Amino acid sequence: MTDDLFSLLSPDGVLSDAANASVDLRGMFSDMVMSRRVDTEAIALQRQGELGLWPSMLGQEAAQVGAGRALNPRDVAFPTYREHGVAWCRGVDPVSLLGLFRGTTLGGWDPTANNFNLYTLVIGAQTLHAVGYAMGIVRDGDVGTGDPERDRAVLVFLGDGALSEGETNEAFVWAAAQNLPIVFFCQNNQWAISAPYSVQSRVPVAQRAQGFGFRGVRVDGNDVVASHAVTVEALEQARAGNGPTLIEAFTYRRNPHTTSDDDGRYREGAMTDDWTTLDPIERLRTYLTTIGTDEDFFAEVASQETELSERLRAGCRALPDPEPASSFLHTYAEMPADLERQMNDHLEYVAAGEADPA
Amino acid sequence: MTDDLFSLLSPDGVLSDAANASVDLRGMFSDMVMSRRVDTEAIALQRQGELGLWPSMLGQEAAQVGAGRALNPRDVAFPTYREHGVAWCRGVDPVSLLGLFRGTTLGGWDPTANNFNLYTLVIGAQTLHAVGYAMGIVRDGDVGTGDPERDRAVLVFLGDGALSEGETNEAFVWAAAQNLPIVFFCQNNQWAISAPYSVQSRVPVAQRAQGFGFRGVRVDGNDVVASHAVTVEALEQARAGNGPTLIEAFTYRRNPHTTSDDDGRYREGAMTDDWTTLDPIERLRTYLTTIGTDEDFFAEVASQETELSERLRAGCRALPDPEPASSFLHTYAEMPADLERQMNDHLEYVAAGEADPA
Amino acid sequence: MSTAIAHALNEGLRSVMEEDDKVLLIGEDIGRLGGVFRVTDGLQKDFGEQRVVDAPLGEAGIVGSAIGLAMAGYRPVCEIQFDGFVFPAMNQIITQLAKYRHRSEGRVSLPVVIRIPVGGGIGAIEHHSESPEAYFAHTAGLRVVSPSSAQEAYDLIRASVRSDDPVVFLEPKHNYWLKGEIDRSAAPAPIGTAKVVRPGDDLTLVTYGALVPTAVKVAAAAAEDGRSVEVIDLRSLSPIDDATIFASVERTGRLVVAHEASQTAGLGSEIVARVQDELFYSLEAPAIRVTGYDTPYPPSRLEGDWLPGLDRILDAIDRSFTY
Amino acid sequence: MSTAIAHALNEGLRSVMEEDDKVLLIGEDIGRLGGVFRVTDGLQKDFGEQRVVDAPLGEAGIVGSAIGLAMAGYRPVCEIQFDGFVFPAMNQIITQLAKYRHRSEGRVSLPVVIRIPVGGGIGAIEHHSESPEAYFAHTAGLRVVSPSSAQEAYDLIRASVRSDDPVVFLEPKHNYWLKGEIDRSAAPAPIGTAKVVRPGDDLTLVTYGALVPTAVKVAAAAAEDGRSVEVIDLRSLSPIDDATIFASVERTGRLVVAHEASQTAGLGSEIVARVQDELFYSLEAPAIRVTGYDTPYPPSRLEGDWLPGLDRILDAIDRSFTY
Ligand SMILES: Cc1ncc(C[n+]2csc(CCOP(=O)(O)OP(=O)(O)O)c2C)c(N)n1
Ligand SMILES: Cc1ncc(C[n+]2csc(CCOP(=O)(O)OP(=O)(O)O)c2C)c(N)n1
Ligand SMILES: [Mg+2]
Ligand SMILES: [Mg+2]
Repeated sequence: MTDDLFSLLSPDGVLSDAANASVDLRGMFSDMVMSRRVDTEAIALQRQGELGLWPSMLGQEAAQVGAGRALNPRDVAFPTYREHGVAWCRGVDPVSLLGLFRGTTLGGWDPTANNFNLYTLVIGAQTLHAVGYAMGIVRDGDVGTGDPERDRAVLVFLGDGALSEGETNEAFVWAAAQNLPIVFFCQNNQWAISAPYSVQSRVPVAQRAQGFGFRGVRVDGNDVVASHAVTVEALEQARAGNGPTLIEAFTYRRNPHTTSDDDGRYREGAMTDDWTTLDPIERLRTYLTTIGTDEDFFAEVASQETELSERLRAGCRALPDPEPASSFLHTYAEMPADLERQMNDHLEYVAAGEADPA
Repeated sequence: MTDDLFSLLSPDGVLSDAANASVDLRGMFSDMVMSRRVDTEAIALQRQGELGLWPSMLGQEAAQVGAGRALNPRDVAFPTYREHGVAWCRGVDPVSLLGLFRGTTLGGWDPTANNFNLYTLVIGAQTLHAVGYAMGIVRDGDVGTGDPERDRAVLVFLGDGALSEGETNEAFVWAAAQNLPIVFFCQNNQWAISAPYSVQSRVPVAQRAQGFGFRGVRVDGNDVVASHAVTVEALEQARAGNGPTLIEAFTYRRNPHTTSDDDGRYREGAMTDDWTTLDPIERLRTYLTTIGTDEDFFAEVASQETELSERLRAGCRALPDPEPASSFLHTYAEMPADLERQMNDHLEYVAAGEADPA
Repeated sequence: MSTAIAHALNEGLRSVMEEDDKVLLIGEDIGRLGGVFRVTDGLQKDFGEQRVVDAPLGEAGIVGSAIGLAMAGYRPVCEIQFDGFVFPAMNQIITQLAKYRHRSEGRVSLPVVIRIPVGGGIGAIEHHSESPEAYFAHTAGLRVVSPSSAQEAYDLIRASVRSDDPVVFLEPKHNYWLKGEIDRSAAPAPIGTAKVVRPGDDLTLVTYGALVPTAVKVAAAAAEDGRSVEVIDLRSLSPIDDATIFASVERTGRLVVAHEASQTAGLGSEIVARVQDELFYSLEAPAIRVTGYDTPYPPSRLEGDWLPGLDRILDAIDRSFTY
Repeated sequence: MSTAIAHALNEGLRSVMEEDDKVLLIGEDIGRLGGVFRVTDGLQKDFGEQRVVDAPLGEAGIVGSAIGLAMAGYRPVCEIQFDGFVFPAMNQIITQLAKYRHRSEGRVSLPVVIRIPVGGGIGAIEHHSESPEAYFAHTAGLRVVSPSSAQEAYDLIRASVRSDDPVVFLEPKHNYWLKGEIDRSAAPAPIGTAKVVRPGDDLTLVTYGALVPTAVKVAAAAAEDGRSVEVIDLRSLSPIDDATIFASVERTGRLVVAHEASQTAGLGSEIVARVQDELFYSLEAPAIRVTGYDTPYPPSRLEGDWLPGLDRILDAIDRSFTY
């Protein structure tokens, strides 16, 4: 299943001449390292009981950073729950990613501040929101104008498992029929919890697009340069009014599904080991070293990592508990009378300190 | 969109040498005529107020009879609400098709008696039932044994509009991933009520299958011989364990969506007229005449038609009203106490003759 | 000039579309056909295909894309063709639309309206006569409203489109052609309130949608027996306007609630439960529900008997007075 | 040897699979992983991939294919991974599974079980703590059951698989590891009945699922105040076993119903509505509901306060006695 993958940076760190010379490889390296650090710290915080759960992105940094860096500021991203690397590229404060998994919030950031939507936990649901947003872009007239300050597109993330949900396929129908400015970026990490991709399909993810009449592209998801290049291209097509693309970034989920998962029950360590040797960060490090990148650069990244770690640990513990009233306040734009009564009852309980269930 | 249609009987009634010589063309002709007569009578009954509604199949006789006659008795068919021609081929009493549209029943026949399931009104829902049934066939071991008395398959019908429902696409996922003995037979009659196919997709129906990794076939749906041939072939593949096929029978809904619909609001008569000249029955009549078929045959069919008409008219009026208790009796296998109380209340009302709402 | 409910909705939609070009409509067959009930008749012609969108045949897609459009600053009004076809959209409605404001801690409003023709009594086939309101009313974060007259239809659709909350808008299809005068200048009641349709002193009859005209007839019939029945049109099925109901029952001491939906876990039970709790000492009789039975909707030949109507409601009133 | 609820379910499933080779399981991650709660642990190993099917990631597909399998003579048991993920299957459940017997005039039975871990209090992320029972209870044609102990779990899952009706089987995930003795030889109670878990004379406390152990604690605490509380475990959430509830409230004159689901159009309202109608003269106080609030389920840091617990139920009991 890997023959036809588009790649630019080979597993042993050789960069193809076809790669765009102007690409910021150091920036990509730094983003991958930093987002991996977010991931590692979050796992540690979970082990320490500071988070209830964490879905690790280990091994998927290239796909995410490649895609994330392809976005223009005006483009809008719709993540699943695993796009910590994309969040990083969008400039979302990584501390705010932790609240959802700490139980202090169900969201955690302002989706309009960085054009990075909230994490969606219901598999596939966000693909339709992305479609709707793309319909909005069309209606705003911000597609195919040729004006780079104006044209926009939507980049929506999904997993290989999500390809089986009806809603995802409806998103394909709408995107294709209306030729929307949208790119579907599927990280085929080969697992949906314990289900290998063969449970979902016998043909590559990207092939799905053909059936709906739009472009499908397969890329080596552990190759940040290639992941970036195909996403740049697909987003350009989308902004230009040339319709959707489905990108399959072929990669591997090296950690269990989440910190609650026990992947020893359903897969052999050997395959995970194989993919460890295909590490996306090491690949780029090799290349950067080969071309003689200054040790100072790596040292600088390392020191930023340390700083980030500290900020995450402190930030996590400092995340404020939500106000007892908050669910009541945010259910409706204006609080209905009966709900206000319920809230007041509730606040009395909380004030009396006797609300904890047995 | 019609270039690549498989055809055997041309619009002007010429039969290709490639047609299977043993095919029962007279039987096909008769089935098409008779099922059209069911349709015509039902429309008349609706006009007379005997039916609330009728979804006409006019123009789709070849697709339906071609597919219907391809079934072995042990195969199972899952229709939409328009497969009157398939019902005919399966031997379902056409009078029983009327109850649903008369309001005397929501079903009307025993789905196990003829391996012809109940009509499904929720677009796409039956595709998953068909998938499940095919999974049952696999578990029964009745696929790929090579024993023609044993191997079975499922034939599920759907419209072009149904291609946009999530559930239909989930059915494709399951059928493909599990290589099920199922054939999806889509009558692309080019309309979903008022929506032309372009609202759903820019590429042919059959292409959808490719995206999921199984066979897609396009056939001239007004050519009964070709429709039959591709369905026979697809069912054989399915029974042999070679997995699913999506057949697109390209045809045209010549009547409004149902008797309640006013198609003058959304389409020009001209296109309907064009398709009238492509009439599937006339095509086969021309061929049968060309090869010198006895006038007696046509006379015999005509007299069966008359008989059928009478039977339908009388049968429709004789359809018994359901018992007032029936909904209560059929909600659960065993009636819960509270429902029994509700039923008794209800029956008292009905007996008192005062239940009609204002 | 008197206007039918279907036309009042059409007019109401047209007026908000004129006032706010972010309002757009999405649904199956709503464009050239004007919807199977013609509620959107002529709107695509006048506002174009970008604002009146003939959707692919997928309800999840309709509601899901409306959510995305709302995120992009639009105010989409979805049409679900019939009550029985809303269920493919349930995931988007319950897990996304209803919860997004809460999830985003109030940062994101989703002003989406979902119009659904509901209710029975029109001699239709399966899935075309159902009353799914309880599913929505049980879902916090949604507003659920239903008009009962042309005036309410005009006012409520306008108010719903303007609401920053998602609104499930249930249209009593049995009464689409019921006519009434519309005052287009009056300030509409804020969404969320019930309305006393006919005042009375002896018993409170609460209902909504297509049963409101029936309830008024019931009250007239009861008046002949010397019983003064106050009829309340809920209008807002969720949240429920307790204050109006409580004030009435406190005076009358008796309550009957009627709806077409099945009884179990329906809105009638909710209202009864609230009233008996709040007004335990005021109630002179048990609060009585007159509802559809706990069966699937029957074949149309049986619907006349299955649906709660004049006689069953009158009998419930009689029963109330036996206490 | 005492058994946890999760293991009792596993045992119960194993036993029916051994007894009837038409029983099969379908769900996400139920095979090699044994389900995220390990309820199906070891079953794929022992019964093979044809009988324990790791499903593609689509809930409509899970329920829809189960319907087809049932038509083909199988008895499929579906697993929905979490409460919040059942909604993509709603169309198949409501328009097909619940209605097929009715549609076919009793000719077709669909013996499908849909297992769903439900309820909160486990510190989970969104969609993993909900209580969707009212959606199912409002849907005629479904049976809805929920066990509260290992014995009930073992008995009910077996009875549900044997039922010729579709059963929505709600597993109280908070108590999966609650242990109890199981008698495997006793004839299980027929599906559809409630159970008096602790007898009492002064007030009837009705609940189900994860709140049953809480209710027993409540009764113990109330006993210290000299109040004798009868605890009823509904077990069958639909149909409701009125007889058991009525008999109790007729004696006690007081009723409190508790559940985690939101109040509006929840099961509590239904039970209250029934009781006040049947036992108007017996009730000495309003029937009181103690439920989740009418908001979406909150972030887990707030769930302890949001969920109805010991104190809120005790307070409701106190309130009942103020009448
Ligand atoms: C509708 C729905 N069903 C089930 C789940 C439970 N679930 C959470 S993640 C997951 C697997 C997702 O796999 P994939 O789409 O490949 O994404 P990945 O986790 O690999 O990034 C499942 C089944 C869910 N979140 N939503
Ligand atoms: C889930 C659902 N949504 C909407 C409808 C209303 N509806 C009935 S038929 C129809 C069009 C179906 O078109 P197609 O699948 O092409 O079948 P055809 O009627 O052309 O045979 C629609 C939208 C429905 N029955 N089910
Ligand atoms: Mg995956
Ligand atoms: Mg069609």
